[in-house]
Amino acid sequence: KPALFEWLCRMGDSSLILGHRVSEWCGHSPVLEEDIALANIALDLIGHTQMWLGLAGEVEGKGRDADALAYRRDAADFRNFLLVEKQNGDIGSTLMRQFLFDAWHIERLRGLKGSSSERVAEIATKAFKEVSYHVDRSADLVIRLGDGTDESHRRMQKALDSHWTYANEMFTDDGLDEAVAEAGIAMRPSGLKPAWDALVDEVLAEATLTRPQNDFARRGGKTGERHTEHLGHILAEMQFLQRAYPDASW
Amino acid sequence: KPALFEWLCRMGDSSLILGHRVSEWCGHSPVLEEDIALANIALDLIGHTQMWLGLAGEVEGKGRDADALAYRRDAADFRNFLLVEKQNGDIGSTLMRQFLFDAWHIERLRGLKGSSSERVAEIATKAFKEVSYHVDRSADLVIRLGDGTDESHRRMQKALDSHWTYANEMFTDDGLDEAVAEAGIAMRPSGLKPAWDALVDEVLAEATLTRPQNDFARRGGKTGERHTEHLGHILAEMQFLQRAYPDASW
Amino acid sequence: EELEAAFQARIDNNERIEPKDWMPEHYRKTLIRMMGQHAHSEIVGQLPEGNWITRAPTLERKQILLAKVQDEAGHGLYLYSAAETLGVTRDDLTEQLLSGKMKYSSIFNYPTLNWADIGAVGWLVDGAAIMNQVPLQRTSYGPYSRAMIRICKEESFHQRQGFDIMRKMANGTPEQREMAQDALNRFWYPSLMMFGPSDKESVHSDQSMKWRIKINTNDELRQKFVDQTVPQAEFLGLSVPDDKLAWNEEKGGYDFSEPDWNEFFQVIKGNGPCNEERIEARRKAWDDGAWFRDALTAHAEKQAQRRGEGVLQAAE
Amino acid sequence: EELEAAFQARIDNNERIEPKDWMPEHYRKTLIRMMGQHAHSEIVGQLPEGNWITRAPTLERKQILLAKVQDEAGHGLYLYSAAETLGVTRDDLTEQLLSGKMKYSSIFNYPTLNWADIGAVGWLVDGAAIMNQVPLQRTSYGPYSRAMIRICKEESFHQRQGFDIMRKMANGTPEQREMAQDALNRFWYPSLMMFGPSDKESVHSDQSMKWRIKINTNDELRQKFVDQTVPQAEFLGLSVPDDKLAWNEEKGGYDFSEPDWNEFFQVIKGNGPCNEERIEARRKAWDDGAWFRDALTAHAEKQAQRRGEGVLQAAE
Repeated sequence: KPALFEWLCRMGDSSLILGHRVSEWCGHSPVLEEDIALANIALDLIGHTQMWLGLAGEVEGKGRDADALAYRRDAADFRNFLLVEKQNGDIGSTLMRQFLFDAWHIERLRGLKGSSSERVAEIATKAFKEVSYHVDRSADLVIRLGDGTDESHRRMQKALDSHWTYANEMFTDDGLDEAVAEAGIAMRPSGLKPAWDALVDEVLAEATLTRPQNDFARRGGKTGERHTEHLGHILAEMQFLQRAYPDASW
Repeated sequence: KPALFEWLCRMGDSSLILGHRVSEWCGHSPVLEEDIALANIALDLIGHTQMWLGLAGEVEGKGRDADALAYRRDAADFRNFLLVEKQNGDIGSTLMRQFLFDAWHIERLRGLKGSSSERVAEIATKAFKEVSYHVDRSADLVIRLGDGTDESHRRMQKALDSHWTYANEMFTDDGLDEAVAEAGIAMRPSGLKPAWDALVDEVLAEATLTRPQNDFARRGGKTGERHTEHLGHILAEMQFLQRAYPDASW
Repeated sequence: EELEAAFQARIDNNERIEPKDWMPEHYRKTLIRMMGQHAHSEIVGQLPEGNWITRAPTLERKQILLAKVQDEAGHGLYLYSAAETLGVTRDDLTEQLLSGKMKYSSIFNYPTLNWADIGAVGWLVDGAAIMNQVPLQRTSYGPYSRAMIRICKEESFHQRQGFDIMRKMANGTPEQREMAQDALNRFWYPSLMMFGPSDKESVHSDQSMKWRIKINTNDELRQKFVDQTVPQAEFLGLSVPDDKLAWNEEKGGYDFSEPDWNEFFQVIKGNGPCNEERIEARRKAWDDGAWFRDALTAHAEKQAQRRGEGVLQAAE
Repeated sequence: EELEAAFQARIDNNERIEPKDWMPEHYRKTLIRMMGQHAHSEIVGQLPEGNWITRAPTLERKQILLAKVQDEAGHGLYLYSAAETLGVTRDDLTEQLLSGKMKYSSIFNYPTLNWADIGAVGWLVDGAAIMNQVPLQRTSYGPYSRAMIRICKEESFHQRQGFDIMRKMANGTPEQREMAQDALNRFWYPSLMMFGPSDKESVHSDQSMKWRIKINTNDELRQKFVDQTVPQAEFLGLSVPDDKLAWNEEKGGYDFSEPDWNEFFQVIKGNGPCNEERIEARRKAWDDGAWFRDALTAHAEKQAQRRGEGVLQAAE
């Protein structure tokens, strides 16, 4: 069923690309504890990718496994949110992006635990525990950095403003979401908004940060219609070995 | 003849990788005049690459053309100097790298104009004019930036110190150089040193910069035995399309 | 009043206005805005194409693209120089770009996502630019007119190169063909937007046309562009992403759908796909380059002083 | 004098020295140097492997590598904590790393250039590290000994993973096989260097062995490593890049060529292939992260103050 295939790619691709971005920090973060935590989050996200894309490959039934989907598609076939392609920026920008995504991710997975698809529910249940930890952690750091020094406050507000219209893409509905919702597989993205708003508002308030008023949603990531220029560069790096040595196994 | 093939790759690969690095500046340099000049230098270097690697492919006689050599070899088969792989750093670092390379390049080409290989002499003659302009320009900028402000002096000295042991690789001789020298194709690299020293000393003196005393030469680029970690990243980007779409023509 | 009448008479008489000539302040300001925006567009326009230089698929394509981006920087230089004849400096104009006071063509807020985009930028974006610029060769302000003459020559060369990439892609492997179609899909409407909103809504048009710093209406040029481009798309075997596209025998041109002007105004407002990246890239180039520019100035001053001392010594 | 004799007696009696125990100043200093260098090595050691995380060839390999690099950061944390029991702070040690006052294992100044290098680092570098570290589980300083016990467990896991990559590469396509051989060629001698110069030339050895913060001599360990590794290379079908390598029945071990100690000293001096990049990367992480660390401190202070005010208000 192609709608489900594509929907699973949306889940898997966002995990994959965010995992890639987060992994760029390895060995470069401001404190050892962050090196450890960021590597751990990247590890979890790549784990989720394997499950989502693995299932996508099965659903598609053309013999592509998770690796084939991750390493042999070009940018136009990716279905991740634009938010996760954004460059890391400073660690504050990375953590703000993480929080906005985690707050969506936890709600998304919470709903999927009751999916009509057993397989989807199973994956969601496994991922939920890890993502609970992700969101606790990123929320905590957003609060501490927002309500830290003037400098950190300024950086976090700037990151929030910069990510905001990207985050809005996570709540856009389209025909594919409609089809998947009608099949009882997953809630419409717009339905995740109230819980997300509540958590985000609470955290931003404690972080002394101002929620941006811009409701404009950047689009084109989850539909694949218009990614950012970053995705191609990410894939060139990520896929090099599989592209250069198509006959090898690793 | 394999020695000549590899020697031609040394010439072509250094041009290719330096051209790549310089082209990264397009649209990002400090003044419009630099955008223009850097694009122009990159353009020249890619032109030289076509000639050197084109001849290398002919000499090899296995049907590989310049594009096949540029786009379908992995890092270990590249024969460029380590110097040209170095990251751009600030514009001062880029210009210092350019000057140290240009000062070698012009002497190299001057000698090659009298090569026993007509084809080599022909390429050298064509490239010589362009490189004369490159070295005039980079020498002039090294002087102006070295003898500019305290800040620019500091940056240029730092760049010089950082590039120095890399530059020394350009004058290391090995068996391959020996073979090519004996065939009258090209002078031994060590033979280029006196003229390089003279020019570099003159320019550094006018730039009020101090020549580093470190005679240590980093090795492994022109032999391919040990490149830097940068080369793999350069190639992942550069070769993406040819790797991802091996059957396409462009 | 009298001066203005004489000025208008010169323009109506097809004379060129030169820097030293008297001109109305509003004419001068309007020209600075136009030429500045045009120059900025050339500069920012380096970025979407520059994005593919390091990934160009052959050495020859890399050379062509480098040469093109170099030309664009060159056009920026002509245009800033022409604008400087009106009493602004290039640095002023740059500051205004970076602060958001001056705009650049919103087309450059769209990303280049596959190699065919480099073809589409040449074919459609340069095509639309030429359509806008050809009449400006006859614009009333001399320096601007002369800059446009040089620029148009190079642009039409770029357009041919872009079309050549598209042809190669459209006749290539299935994947290449898909990229070509995808590029056309994404660049079609943004290219139509390059002519600006419909004349009914365009603010500056009337006076500018009187002064001959604008020659044709936006709608005229857009129609002309569509009429020229549709047969080229057909030649490539690509479909223009417009269900309503149809030849209208009566008007002797195509009927076509308007672009989404809401999107256009969002892009202008800053919500385009790449606004933030583009300005950030230019700001970074400018800020990171401050020490470089300062050093060149300092060196020039030292040199001037040394020459001065030399002259003094010689005189002693 | 007396204290020192008692201290030595405890060591000779195989007792563990604990942080609160009396110890000679030189013992303390030597341990700080050793543990600090060891911790720094774990931290800097993230970089050559981190270089391939974004390019790992499958999702599973990417996970394994991420987990490994995460473990290394964890080892760094254990070791800094253990060193802190001797009265230095982690920040002090970091400053000494960045200023060049303290070193890290020079093996990490070698680049990772193909995917097999990730295998070779696990197989050879972790292999050599384990060889060095296993005896240190019995070292006289308690916190160090306990840290080593935890670390050794994980390291041997890493070594198996590295060997698994090598096996896959050595049994793969001709290109993969070439990469595997190339990796072995480049990492063989640097791995031998990891045991330090020959005992005749090693500065700190005697006293350290007496204090049991060094258990075996460099040459012993190097021999053991060669004897263990050569059969593994044979199993992989790869050739150790040493013409002189030969089984010596008499000594019951291999004869082998010494590494180029001149290269070793150049690397220590800063002329290794990646010294500058490694320290730059760590310095950048440290400097760019200053605002982050400051913010966390500031927030903690605010929180403490708020708690204090809360207590006060509750008391009123």
